Amino acid sequence: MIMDIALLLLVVICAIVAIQMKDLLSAVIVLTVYSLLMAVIWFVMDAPDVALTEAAIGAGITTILFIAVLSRTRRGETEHNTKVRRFSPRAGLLIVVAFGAMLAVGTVDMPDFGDPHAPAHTHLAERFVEMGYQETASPNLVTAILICYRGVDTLGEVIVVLTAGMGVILLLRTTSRRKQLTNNDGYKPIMCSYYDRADKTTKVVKGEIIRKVVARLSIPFIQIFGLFVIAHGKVSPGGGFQGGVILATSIILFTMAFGMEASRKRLAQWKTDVLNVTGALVFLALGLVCILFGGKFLEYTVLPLGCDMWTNKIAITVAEFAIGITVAGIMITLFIETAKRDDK
Amino acid sequence: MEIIESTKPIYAILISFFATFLIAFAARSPNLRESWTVIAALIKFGIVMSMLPIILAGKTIEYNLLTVMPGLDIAFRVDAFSMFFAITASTLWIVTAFYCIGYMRSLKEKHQTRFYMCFALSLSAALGIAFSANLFTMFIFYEMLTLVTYPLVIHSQTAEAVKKARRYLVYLLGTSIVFQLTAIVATFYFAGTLEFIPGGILAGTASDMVIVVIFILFIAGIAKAGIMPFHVWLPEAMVAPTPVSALLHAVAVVKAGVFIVIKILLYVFGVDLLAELGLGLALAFVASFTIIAASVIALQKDNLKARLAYSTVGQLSYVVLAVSLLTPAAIAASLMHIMVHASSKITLFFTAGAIYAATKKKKISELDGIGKQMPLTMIAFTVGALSLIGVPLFAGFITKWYMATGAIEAGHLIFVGVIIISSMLNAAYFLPIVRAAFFKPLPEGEHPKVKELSGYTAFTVVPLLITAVMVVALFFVAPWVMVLAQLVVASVIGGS
Amino acid sequence: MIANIIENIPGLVVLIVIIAASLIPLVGKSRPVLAWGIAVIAAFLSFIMSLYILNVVMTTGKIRYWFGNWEPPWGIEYVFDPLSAFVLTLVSFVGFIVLVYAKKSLEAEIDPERITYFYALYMLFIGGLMGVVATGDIFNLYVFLEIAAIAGYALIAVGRRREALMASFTYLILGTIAAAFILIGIGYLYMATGTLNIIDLAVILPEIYQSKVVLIAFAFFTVGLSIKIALFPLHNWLPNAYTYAPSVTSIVMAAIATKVGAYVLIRVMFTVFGPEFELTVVHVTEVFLVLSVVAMIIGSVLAIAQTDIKKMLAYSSIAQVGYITLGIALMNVTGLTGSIMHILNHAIMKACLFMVVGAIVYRTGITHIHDFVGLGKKMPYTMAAFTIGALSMIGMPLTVGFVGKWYLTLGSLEAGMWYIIPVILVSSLLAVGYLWRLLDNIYFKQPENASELKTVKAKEAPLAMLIPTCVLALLCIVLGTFAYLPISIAEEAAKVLLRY
Amino acid sequence: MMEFILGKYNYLVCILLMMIGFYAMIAKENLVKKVIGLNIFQTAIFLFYISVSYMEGATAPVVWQGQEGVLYGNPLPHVLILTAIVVGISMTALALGLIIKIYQEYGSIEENRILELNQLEEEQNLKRAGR
Repeated sequence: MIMDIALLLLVVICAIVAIQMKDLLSAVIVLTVYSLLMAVIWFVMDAPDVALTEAAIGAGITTILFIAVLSRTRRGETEHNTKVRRFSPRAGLLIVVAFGAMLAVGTVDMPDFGDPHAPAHTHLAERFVEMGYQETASPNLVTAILICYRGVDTLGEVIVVLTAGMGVILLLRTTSRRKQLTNNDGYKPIMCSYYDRADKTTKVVKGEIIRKVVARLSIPFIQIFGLFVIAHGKVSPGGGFQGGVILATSIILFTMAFGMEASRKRLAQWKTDVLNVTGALVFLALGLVCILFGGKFLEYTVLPLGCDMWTNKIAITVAEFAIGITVAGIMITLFIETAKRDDK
Repeated sequence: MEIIESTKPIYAILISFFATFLIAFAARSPNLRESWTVIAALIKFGIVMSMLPIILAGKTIEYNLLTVMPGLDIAFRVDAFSMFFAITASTLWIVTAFYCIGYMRSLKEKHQTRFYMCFALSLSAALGIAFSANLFTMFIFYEMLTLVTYPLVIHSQTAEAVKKARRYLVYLLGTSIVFQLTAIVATFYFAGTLEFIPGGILAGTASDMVIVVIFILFIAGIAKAGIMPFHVWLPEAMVAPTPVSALLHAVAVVKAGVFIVIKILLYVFGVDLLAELGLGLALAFVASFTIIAASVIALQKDNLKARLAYSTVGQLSYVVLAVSLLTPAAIAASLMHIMVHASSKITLFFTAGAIYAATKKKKISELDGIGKQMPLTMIAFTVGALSLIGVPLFAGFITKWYMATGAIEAGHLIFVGVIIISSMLNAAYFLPIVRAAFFKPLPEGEHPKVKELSGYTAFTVVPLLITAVMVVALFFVAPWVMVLAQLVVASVIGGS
Repeated sequence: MIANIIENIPGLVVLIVIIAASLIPLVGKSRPVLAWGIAVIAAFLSFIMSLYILNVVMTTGKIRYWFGNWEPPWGIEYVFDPLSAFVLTLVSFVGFIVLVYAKKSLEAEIDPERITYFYALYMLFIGGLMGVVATGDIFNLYVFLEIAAIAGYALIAVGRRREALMASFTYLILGTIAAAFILIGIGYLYMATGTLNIIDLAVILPEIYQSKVVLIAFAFFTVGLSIKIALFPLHNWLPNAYTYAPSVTSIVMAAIATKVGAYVLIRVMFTVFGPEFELTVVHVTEVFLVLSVVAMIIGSVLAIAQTDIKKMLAYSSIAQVGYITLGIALMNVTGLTGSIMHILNHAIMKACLFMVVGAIVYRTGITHIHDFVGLGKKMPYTMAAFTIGALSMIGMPLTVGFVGKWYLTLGSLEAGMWYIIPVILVSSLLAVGYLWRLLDNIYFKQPENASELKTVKAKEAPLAMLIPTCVLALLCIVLGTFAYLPISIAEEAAKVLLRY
Repeated sequence: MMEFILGKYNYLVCILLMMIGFYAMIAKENLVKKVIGLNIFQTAIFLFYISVSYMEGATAPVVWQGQEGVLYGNPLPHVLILTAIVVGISMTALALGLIIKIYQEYGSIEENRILELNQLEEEQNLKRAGR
């Protein structure tokens, strides 16, 4: 209890600091801490799947993307005395207080925190907990719901990621004109991406060897771990999303160590483009095959793969890998598109 | 009453609609284009007249075209009342079609194809109003009439025309959307139907207060009838070419307005309801005020078309005044006046246009001695003016006579006074023109010989002679017209 | 086999669009025209399927499609009642017809290298919206709403001018706030009921109407959705987003994005919480009434003040949204029918108008209304379509715009709120004001200086753009003249929603 | 009162975090700050869902085969939040992509400055058109 409250307090402090820091890079780092603490809290609250995802996505990928963006824009937050003023902070405060007050009013009638008899636990959840394993052959109930009961949600989720990836490609992958801009916010300008330094430097920079060696050594293990997380999604916390992100991380690490060009040589742009949609298409195909065998979309049990148990196991694995492929592809794409150096 | 189902009214409406396309395709060859107009006008007249015997036999023609929404039909019904308006409009279109040729060609106007197209369309709309069997159908054609006359008003496309046309639109569309549509919705809500039924549909459906409000909304919503203070658009619309002013703003559009007012008074509210609530009397006073005020304003106008326009405002209110007296004679007079005023006023407008086409004169003060240059034209003008003043031997006398009778019947002698005063005012603004034209010398330097009957000018003069003859003829055929009027009166006042 | 597929049409109608979207980057990599081909075929099939669904729903009643054959509320289902079938058909139709139009327009407005991904995102946008309409699960609704939203932000951001980026960002921030509010609402509802299925919620909620959790959930749903549909005063994102987006994006956004938002609002208010809730517990209808009225007037007045045609149409959208919410606030069948009819009207009419704008931009590149002088002669058919669209917006009888307004006015009378009528009509009048100025410029105004005329080189829009525009214009008239069919569906939908 | 706070402290902290994130989204001028606010806001909502799913004395919802009588936590909100986290990163990624483009075009990531530039441009355009 005390531990919980202390963690929560820490999270609140992190949030306040993150939005109040003038140095954006520091703010982003604090945000990362915030996300990691959040993951810890969730782990404590018996939500290991979510904690793992938050650690991988919220603290990992998000931070990387933020830093990529800062390196291409600027580090500082500056005040401008401009004629246009859209929104005064005081009005913002007023709205936020009203917003908080409303939410707080709602808490009055809420069941107490942790109450096992709350409606949330007694209606739908009961069947998931009691029958989930029998009906889906997946001991991890989160995966059971994710892939089976609410398979369409998960498909939608894959599509959301795909949409974001395509959106970023649409925005950033052009050869149209770009302006060279100067920074004047008091911080040292960062002329090229942090992640891009490797192929820019010709002489050996201090510590570079270490980076490269560490990367070389760890990348295979990261990848194997990613695949493991995907494949074991149905028995232990983890699954396509988390595993996909971990796979993507290995590529991101490679890029950081060896530079964008080297990375692109190994994994060409068209390959990630194909990866992006492959996962989604496999998932969709899985659903459509069920229709062909006379069932509903995503009704795995109609597939002629032996007993229901095995059919479900195989289908869940396929679905997890499909998710993993798209997530990995998109995360790599997001990273590369945001972190690549501006053409001069 | 026997009902005959027939598509004739639809053909009558559609003929000019189809003519629009023919006119558009014949844009390159003016002669073909104008032939289409004339042919369409003749066919339309033929169809309308072919329905006359049926109506005179006491039957009605009905046709339900389609149901747009539950309760809202596009339906047509031809009865004696519709025929008043339909005959007037379709007859005068033929004459105007010839007149247009003369006027537009002698002035070498631009955009003539558009002009003829919109003209044909506005005739469709006018007949649509005449034949509509319910408020919804009527509203559709009312709006259509506004929209298709808009290009005619803005025709010259000068800054002034654009400004005035926009005001024209705002007045007509604005009042119809804000007031008339509200009234229609309310009628539908309370009465459950929008059908025109002799004797009215609103009686007993809502409280008196609501009915009064609906009444006011209707009257305010039909700006085309030109009742003050919703008359402003009418003089402004005179920026249009004269044929437009003649047929539309003296006949089709404004007559559509008063036609609708009468229709709503008699077929939506019903004579009894109006009498019970005293609404007829109230409207009569508003109309009287309009008559007098418009005549006084007309006196001050030097622009001939402007004077005619204000005269129109006044004359329209005669129709409204007569019907709001709610007695058989007065209602008959009001129906009759639709025809009388149409033929008289179109003659006057034709003259104004003919003078402008031949001499480019617009103002009354420039008309000294014009009778020597254009004697035929000015004789026709005199005929029209005398008719509107109400001199015997001319059609206008008949209506004023019946109107006065009606006022006495209703026991409101004050309206007899209004009629007399306004007749004097009419005389005061028409006769000086006649006097100046015939008895004042021409200004120096002007040649007394203008070729009145040569070239395209002839096309402008002959039609106005024809309408002048009509004005005289109406006086003599009045008894037959009255037969038709009696049919209407009988249906709305239950045989009295 | 065929029977199988037909049985699965309620699911496939959305999925086929998403499948196409996923295929497009593979197939259209080198040749955008292939991407376009796939998109058009998928959108067309989806439209046909939605017509089939509409037909089935109207003849045999509600369709419930269980994904994975998991029975609701445990699994996710698609539910088609008259309203969702109706809106689905509308969305898929507009999605298809805009796609036909898009080919030429995009060639003129988007970098060639971007076109393939533009189509992919376009399909995701449409698919997302269709998913929102189809789904019977409230969290699934959120997911699809976000698919559409994210695709929408990207589609806006690729506009020709740099303002598009900021417009997109502002929209993203506000849209995310809206989505977060909806997510909070879902969380509160789940906490109070333990379920996510809409039908299940509708059963459980009446027992706990008095709970503050439910109340707050409702508040957050309505505020979030009000942002999504740009209800005054939460409309700030809309004008810039519509103005600076590429024409194709403006068309779909204006035509169906806010309409789907309105659909969700209706669904949440009437199906999830139920009309009883609004009438007895929250009395939110008064608030909606006031906001709608203000939106109708302010939107139109601001539209009059604009000189950029896209901005003008955008502000008019804000006014039109007011009509839709007005019908919702009236809480009677007639009013709600009017609201649904206005959704139809606004979708078709706005799509038509924005298509005309796209055609003008394609031929001349101008959007400033003073530059439009002489267009009536140069692009007669396009401008005729514009005129019809404008008449429908004003609400002339025999156009579909009249139908909605008729029902709204009748509904106000039925609700005893006669004072709403003048507002509806004055707002129409203001629409006359801003549209007529435009029509005057197009048809009647004389150029002051012939050399400054920006429309000299203009000519009729290419057929690929003209045909969709004219089809929509014709629909404005056909659906307004033979209004019986759409009205019967809308009325049925309204009755179902109000539980008659 | 104390009891109320003790019973619901977790929800109250969620609300506080939401307020902080929301405030940053609407009141901060810096675009990156807005996106940071967006992240905080969303994560706070996730925390709320997870709090809803929490059950006193339960264990993570992974079935232990062969063991009876284990109380498992409620897995449904976890699934929802998995989805929502992915939606969150998608939104963040797109927002960051937009920020990069905005910086390339405007040279600033301060909202007010950008809006001012827009306005200036608008005025210049009008002047050029002579209106």
